[in-house]
Amino acid sequence: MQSEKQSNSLTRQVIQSISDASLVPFLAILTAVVVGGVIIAFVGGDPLLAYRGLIQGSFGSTKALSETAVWATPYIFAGLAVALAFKGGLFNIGAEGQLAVGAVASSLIGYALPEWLGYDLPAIIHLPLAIIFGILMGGLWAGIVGWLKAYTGGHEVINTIMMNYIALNTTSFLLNGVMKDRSPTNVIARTPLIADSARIPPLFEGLRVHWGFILALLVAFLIWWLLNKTTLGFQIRTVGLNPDAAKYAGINVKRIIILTMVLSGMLAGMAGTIEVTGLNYRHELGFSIGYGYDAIAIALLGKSHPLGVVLSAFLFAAMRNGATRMQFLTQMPVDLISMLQAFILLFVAADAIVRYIYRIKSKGERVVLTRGWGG
Amino acid sequence: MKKLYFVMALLIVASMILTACGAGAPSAEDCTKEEVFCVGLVTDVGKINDKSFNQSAWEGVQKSQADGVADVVQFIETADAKDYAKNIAQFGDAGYDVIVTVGFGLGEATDAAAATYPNVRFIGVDQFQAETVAGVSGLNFPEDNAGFLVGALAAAMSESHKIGAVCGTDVVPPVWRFGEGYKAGAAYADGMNGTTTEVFVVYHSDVGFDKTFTDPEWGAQTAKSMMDQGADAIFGCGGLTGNGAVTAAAQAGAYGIGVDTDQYLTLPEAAPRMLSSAMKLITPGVADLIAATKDGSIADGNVFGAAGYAPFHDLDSEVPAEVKAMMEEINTGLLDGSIKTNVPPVKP
Amino acid sequence: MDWKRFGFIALIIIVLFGTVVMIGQVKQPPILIITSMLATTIAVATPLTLGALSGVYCERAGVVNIGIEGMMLTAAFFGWLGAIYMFNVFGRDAGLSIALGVFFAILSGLLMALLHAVLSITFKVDQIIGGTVINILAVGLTGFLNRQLFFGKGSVFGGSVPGSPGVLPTIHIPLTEIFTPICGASASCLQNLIAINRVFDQKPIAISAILLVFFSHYVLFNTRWGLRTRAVGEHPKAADTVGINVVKMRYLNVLIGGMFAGLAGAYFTIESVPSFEPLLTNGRGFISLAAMIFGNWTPIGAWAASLVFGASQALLINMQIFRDVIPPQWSFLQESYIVGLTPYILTMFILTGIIGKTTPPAADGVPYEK
Amino acid sequence: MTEANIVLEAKNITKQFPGVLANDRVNFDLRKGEIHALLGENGAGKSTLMNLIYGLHLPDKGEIFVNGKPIEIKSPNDSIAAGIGMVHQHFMLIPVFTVAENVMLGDEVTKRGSLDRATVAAKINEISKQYGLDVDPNALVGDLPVGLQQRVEIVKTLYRNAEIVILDEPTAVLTPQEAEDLFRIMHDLTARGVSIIFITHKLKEVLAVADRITVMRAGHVVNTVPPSETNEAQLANMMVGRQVILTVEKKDHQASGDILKVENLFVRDQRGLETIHNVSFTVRGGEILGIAGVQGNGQTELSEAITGLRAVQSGKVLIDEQDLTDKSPRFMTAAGLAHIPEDRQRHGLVLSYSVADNMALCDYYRPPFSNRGVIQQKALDENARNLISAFDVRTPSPFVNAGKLSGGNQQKVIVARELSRENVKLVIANQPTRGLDVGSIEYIHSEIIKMRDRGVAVLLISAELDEIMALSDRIVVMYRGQIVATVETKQATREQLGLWMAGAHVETA
Repeated sequence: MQSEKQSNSLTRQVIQSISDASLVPFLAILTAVVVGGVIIAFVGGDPLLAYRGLIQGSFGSTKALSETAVWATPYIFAGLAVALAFKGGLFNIGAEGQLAVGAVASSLIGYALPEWLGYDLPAIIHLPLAIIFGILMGGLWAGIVGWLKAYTGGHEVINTIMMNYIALNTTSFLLNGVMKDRSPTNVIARTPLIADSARIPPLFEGLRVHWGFILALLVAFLIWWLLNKTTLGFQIRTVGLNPDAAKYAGINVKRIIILTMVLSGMLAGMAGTIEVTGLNYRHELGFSIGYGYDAIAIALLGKSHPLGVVLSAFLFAAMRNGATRMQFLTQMPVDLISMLQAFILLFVAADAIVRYIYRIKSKGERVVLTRGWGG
Repeated sequence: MKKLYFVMALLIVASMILTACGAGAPSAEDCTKEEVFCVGLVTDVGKINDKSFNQSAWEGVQKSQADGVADVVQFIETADAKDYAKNIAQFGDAGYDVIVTVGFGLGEATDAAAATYPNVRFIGVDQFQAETVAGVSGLNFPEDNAGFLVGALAAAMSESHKIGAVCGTDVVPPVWRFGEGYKAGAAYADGMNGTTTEVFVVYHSDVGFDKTFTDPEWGAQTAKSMMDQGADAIFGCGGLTGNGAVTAAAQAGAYGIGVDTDQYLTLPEAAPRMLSSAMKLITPGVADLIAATKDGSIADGNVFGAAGYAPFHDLDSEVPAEVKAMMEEINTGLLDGSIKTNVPPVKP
Repeated sequence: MDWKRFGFIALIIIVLFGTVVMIGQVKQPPILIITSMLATTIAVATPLTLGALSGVYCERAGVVNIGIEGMMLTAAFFGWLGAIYMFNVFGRDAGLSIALGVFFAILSGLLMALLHAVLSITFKVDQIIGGTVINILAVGLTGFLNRQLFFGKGSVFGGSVPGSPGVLPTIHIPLTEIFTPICGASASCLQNLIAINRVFDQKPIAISAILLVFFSHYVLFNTRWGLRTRAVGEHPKAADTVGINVVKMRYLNVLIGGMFAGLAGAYFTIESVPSFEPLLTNGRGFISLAAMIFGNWTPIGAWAASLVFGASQALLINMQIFRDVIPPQWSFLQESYIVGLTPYILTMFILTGIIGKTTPPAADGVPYEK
Repeated sequence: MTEANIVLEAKNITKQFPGVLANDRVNFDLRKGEIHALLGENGAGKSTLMNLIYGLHLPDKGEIFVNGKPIEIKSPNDSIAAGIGMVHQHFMLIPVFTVAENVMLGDEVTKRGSLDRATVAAKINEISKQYGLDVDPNALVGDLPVGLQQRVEIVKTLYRNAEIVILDEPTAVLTPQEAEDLFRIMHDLTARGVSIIFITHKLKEVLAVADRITVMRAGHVVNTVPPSETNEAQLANMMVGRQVILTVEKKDHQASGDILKVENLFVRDQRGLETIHNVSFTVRGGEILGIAGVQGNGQTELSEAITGLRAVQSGKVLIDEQDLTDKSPRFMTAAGLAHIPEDRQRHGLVLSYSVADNMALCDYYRPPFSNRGVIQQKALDENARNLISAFDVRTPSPFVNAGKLSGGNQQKVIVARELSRENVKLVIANQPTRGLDVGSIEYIHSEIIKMRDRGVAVLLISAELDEIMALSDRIVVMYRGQIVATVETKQATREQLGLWMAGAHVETA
């Protein structure tokens, strides 16, 4: 009798916590949409028309869906990068820079390698090489920050921000200098087009969505598996939740911090690489501005869970992609999307606000995502 | 956790259903009709009110509407380079007659769209056409001439014989042509007047591409730094960064020289000390090309717009007659080709 | 005082100045270069100093603030907007409009800080995430309003940006006038005097930033307010047990921090250049944060660090001015992308703790739970 | 018993925390000039009651009277104004502030807006002379030893003119002699009319100093008695609610060869200060070596250095003649070390992991828990079920987060994980029973003795002298990072150990 009652209340607790986890992000989105609508109306726009444009533009046709997937591809990678770091107790604000250096590296391999070798490579070698170099470069960029964190205690938030600036300056330097497309018609900072053998083919003829999208979904699954089913994932999560206990348990905390940062940077580098090899076929300066910051919002909205990241990456992609149609219909500026995203993030981060508005009781414990400068 | 994803998936599905139910765009005028002349504009990554080329081009489109040429005008701001094609397609699919794309960055997307929409006239601002593409007219300007003119003016007017230019990144050829033209113009004036003028030209190349044109604070500091070292005329070339420099110069009592349009009109805070502007007449250029499209006289390939210098406005009385005469002489010389700036189109 | 740290800072500034003097002396007398660089350094350091002070107040009270960037951006926008509305819509005279602009900037910084306080103190949201929310929100909000209010349908200004009432005036300190007699007839002496005077002729926000540094340092380490602020940042429970209202102290300090960030925002659009551009703060809020850490969470230290960043900016500008006289062996100084890395690499170097360990307040970033 | 004498009275105090009824209709009174001891197990509700009186929490029900008048205490400000001061178990001092700054915080003296440190220092000197407290107002608190920090806390209450002083477990961090000194100070205070509430769980101290004793258990007051009418056994019975065996039963030990050998060890703490100087000792198989000493004399650093959590400056750590100096914790575990860490929530557990995950925290990478880098969930669960029943861990299921368990059961999770490992040769138990209820303490003590009887070497570190004396076969005493004495337990006396703990140097007995 007693135990039955106990197990009953336990089931109820589990159900409560599950519905809690899903309800809050959902209501956060809903609230943000309503707040956004009020703002549109306030500045004299038509919120319904604006939202209809947003939805049409993102899901209204095969082409629109394809474009949403195109947008979602780098978002999934970058979102996973931030989420993985969160799991390891690290706040990677540097996806922006890691993405840029990843794109530089893979574009360099993409256009210059056949030149250096003097002959064309088959796609089966060239494309993986281009991707791998991009990933490695992103990993290296983040690994520096991880190393500084592990061995000097330099906080990763400041260091990743600084590394963003260094990455943007360095890519500017390269794209204006040695890597600039020297063809006489080109006037801007971009590399030459990468060779055909370094390009990811499109999924369907006539649409821009490419196999990189499928790869993104696979990698998301892989990250989930890594985090939850492997000893490495166990180590990363343990270091993230309690580094002291991790050290006690015999985990090499410094190594895991560096490794987590490297993996995170590799995912971010992948986001840059995939844009070069799958979509733009070159690196053009400034193509990825803001992806790193969107990735933070995506990771938070997805509660750092890989599947959550995929879904929230889709949501953000749809919003960015649908913005064109929304603009066309209502002349609402694109900044509206940034504002909507900020509100979503606000309500997700401060779930207490959402709980208060909708009178939802909280029973879950607080999850610590980051620690102060000292940690 | 499953429920979370279920709910989010539901949200996406629900939005798709909503789309299916939603009707098409409720447009007052239907651009697909033959008799309705529609003009759409796609900006480069940036804002329509950037006080620079996006805005000037849009004003050209608006002018064509005011002139009764265009019936419907509309713009889309590009937020990300990968949306170029999609943004152009919005207008293409809606049956617009003219699509203006602003900036070199849209060049490839414009050429590609011209093939997809053969009935649409594309006007590419600052898009030099190396090869003629059917349906695309590239609108270009000799920025070096404009820079040359104001360079000569600044050198002639400077009392300290030190003049400066604060520019966006030299990676963008029009900016570089402005800056180098400025130097060449000053040297030309020195030759005429027997003076030696020191020219400081600073490009804002130390930051990312996204910030080089939008950093007025840096522009102001750089201008101040030049004035601290004696410069008494500052040419601001390069979007908002340059605007900051010109404003700072005007506030310190030095001569300010604007860029692109007659900035006496767009930078009221610098107007009292605005000596002139190196003009690149995008607005009339765009409006003219739209009108030419309507009457069928437009051709594919490159079209060159006008460049010149703006009136002296408030400072008219300060400019000596011989300087005014010199300016007219140089302007004529540049137009008839007897004076050459010797600035190559792209930074070597 | 942390002499090692200040010595290092002084050394960097001397190296930066020395480089420019060495290269530029063929074109300009050193005194002119130094005074010009000093003026640039102080001006560039102004928003950084104020931003760093904002961080010092928040973090000394135990609230991490990476939202300085967003607070500055918001304040820059609303300060400018307020001045323009006062000037053009309500027809106030320019002086009053500018003054009210400063007021609106500080107010909007305060409101953003209030949001941060509500999130991080009341709702105990992770403080770094709270700051990120502020930063993203500020970009969206200012971008949207800037576009919509001036270019949207029904804008009172009908599509064009109206004239602003101008900027705060320079306060002239009459050193030249006072010391002219000493120079006598020497023209070069007078010229130097004018050059030196230019360093001291600063605008109100730049001057108040320096005054506020010393004021804040005094307040933080010598007054009741400061003692209590530091107490809630070091050990909030201990402060609670002696009857100090931890939540109130944290709120007030975050709000003060917001006002400082607001003043920093006002610098951009009301003191320096009277126009607003999207993203105009360009990451200076993050540099402020670095300056705060660089200065080990003290106002004077943060100021000194801001001066380093100012000096490296002055170096950059001057390297371009003297571009054609840079000797070939120093040619890398022409590459502004590379020279531009100086402040970022310096920051990362400082964070390694080689130059004295930086120690944040013990409870920085930790929400207080009774 | 006249009413007028009563300075503080709490009536019908009830306080509910989520899941716990911490105080249930508690009545308590304090007379002027008396020392009233409040006795109870960990979690009995003593600290809660005091926090309510001090205003750190608000009671759900009940009233508090000071000098016969009902007062409402909403924050420490109210209690301070009513003349109540409290010395918390975990000191409420800010290490980077000076003594003067700490003392004046919240009640600052200012001169023209500026802190008047001189006046405060003078007042502190005056107080410290009056009560023989001897603290330097200009010292940084972080540099002071624990005993002096406690005096700073007392000065803090006196600076605020407290008439009622609450001392929460004040002797936990003191040597017996320092405790005697504290009792003297307490009597000095009562002689001047100050009334003291003395919270403790140590029976001997209560009988020695209290004028009255109130015993609490599970949120209730069991009884209030004068010390003359009771004894240790009766008090223990009241605290726990059943007969308690006050001594630990154990057989004579059969020591074998040396298992752990520590030779000339030097260790630094995180601030770079040398906290362990030249420490050498051995632990034999089948023996419990107790390390006695006041908290903060290097015990933490010593256990961390041996277990591989902290770098060794110089010296050697050997297990079974194998040099394991500066090996990683993983290596040590593999070599046969079981470590029950000092702070179970910080080091021993990941609170948001399940009990099952925590039970494999150190062995997750080994078969059967892992197969080529992939976690085997089934093996994890099975292991957890076995250990839960073997070590009597009270948990609804293996999948519950460790953070949801009580302190005693959390500690049992650690003990189960560590002691169940097959290759254990050496157990290092640092403060294994701190903060636990008597039932859990008894259980953990018996598990430690079981290990000893199996021939395992046990190094026990505890600040509780009683625990050391009850369990150890041999005792070494640490003082300021050095071993000042080694003694067979049978030949040790409390007094002598106390002297050593206070630094009295003797040759190894």
